[in-house]
Amino acid sequence: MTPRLTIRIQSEPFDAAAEIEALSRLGEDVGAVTSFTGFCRSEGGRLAALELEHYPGMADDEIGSVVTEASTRWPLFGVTVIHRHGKMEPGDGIVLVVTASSHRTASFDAANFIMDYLKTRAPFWKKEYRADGTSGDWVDAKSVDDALAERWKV
Amino acid sequence: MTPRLTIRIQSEPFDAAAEIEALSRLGEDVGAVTSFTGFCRSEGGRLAALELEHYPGMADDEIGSVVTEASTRWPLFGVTVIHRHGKMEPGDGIVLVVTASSHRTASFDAANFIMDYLKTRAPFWKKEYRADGTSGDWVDAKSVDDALAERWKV
Amino acid sequence: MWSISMSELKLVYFAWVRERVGLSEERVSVPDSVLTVAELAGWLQTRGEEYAYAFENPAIVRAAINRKHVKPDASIAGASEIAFFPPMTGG
Amino acid sequence: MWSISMSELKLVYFAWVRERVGLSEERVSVPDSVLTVAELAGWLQTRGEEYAYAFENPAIVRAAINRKHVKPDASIAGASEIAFFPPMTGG
Repeated sequence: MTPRLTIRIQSEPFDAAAEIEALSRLGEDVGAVTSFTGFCRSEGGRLAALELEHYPGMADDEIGSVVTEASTRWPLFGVTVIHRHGKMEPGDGIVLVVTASSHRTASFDAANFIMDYLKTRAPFWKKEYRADGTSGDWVDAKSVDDALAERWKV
Repeated sequence: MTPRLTIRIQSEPFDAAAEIEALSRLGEDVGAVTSFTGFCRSEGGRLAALELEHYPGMADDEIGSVVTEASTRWPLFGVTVIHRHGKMEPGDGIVLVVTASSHRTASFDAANFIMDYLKTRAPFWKKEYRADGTSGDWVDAKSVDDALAERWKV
Repeated sequence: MWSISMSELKLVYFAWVRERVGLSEERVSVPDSVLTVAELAGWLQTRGEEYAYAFENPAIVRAAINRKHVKPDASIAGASEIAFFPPMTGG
Repeated sequence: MWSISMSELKLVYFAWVRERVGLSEERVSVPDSVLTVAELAGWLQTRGEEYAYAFENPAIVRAAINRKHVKPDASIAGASEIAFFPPMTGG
């Protein structure tokens, strides 16, 4: 099968429900749809906002590669990845990954794999804006994210 | 934190979008929401419907145990599990699992764990109704499901 | 005076175990010599063709006592409801 | 006649590398003796305080050539756009 692959890099909010619904309707043999939504957090009230900077062009290419790789590794009917850039407040969705397959493990593993690789390969950077009004720091990359991405190596 | 745990065993369809939205709004530190929806499949046109039989009371207890266990293992703001019984046609949702956490891996792993345990412990059985009108067989349990549940043992 | 002591139990059946037995539930008086779930399945097999068919491969029939999963060697002492069913296929 | 041959490159910077350099992009003429990404970062460090600050810990600055991730020992031959940025924190 040729999976339906949708990748969008945008500043606008996304409609997770509509994206999940669209992949759920890719035919009568879709048996499993997994979705992951990542949100901007306040970190216990410490943060007022996050600003996401990205590398246009390269962001699309990198997400495109990881989605293509996922559709090679697992039998998928469709994958949707939306990653936002710009300023976001706590509760705003930052990233959405949706995968549809006949089988549970394929849809789960593909979504998990895509998120692990996005974290370490997609050129996005988060800057913090503190609730006290001061300008914040750039969020540090976590070494645990590299470890999570490593687990998919064959 | 005391997580919001919601378990429903019902014959009515569920609204995955509304359930995901509800868990996404459990506060400004929800950073990750994972959802899994399992659907009735036609298996390439072979099946007209599935009928899900369940053991009332025990189904609630078993799903309750696995959800409680998940909320002990991972820091979660909320978990919603809905499992339907009765007759379903291809495209109809059978099961929904939604988990909300501050962190991606907690929400992913908890949802995956819950599905693995549901498959092997929740007292539900699927009967097939074939597209040719004949009455079908009971779906066989897969040994792979036992193996998937085993991987969470400590 | 009865020479064999009996205890009454509620049995419930699901999926193809239910279809083969032909009942979804029943109350039975079980001889006190039947101590475990496996022995109960063996005793049920002697009750007729439909039971013999339902329990023909006892290794694949699962059981629950008072709505909790149990192994074949579990004691049935104190049980009020015992369920027999095939491996589960929900989710 | 020039004694040092130069090639022109577009450099782009992101996140705190961009803030420290004070530019989001620039065109630079790089001496032909600069062969790898690591050598390019080293050469940039000599161009002023802001560059020295941006590349003070070259081990944590990542690079891409023509929008593909590369290691520090990657050759810059044929590159038209080279990006420098911190480890990514998207998703």
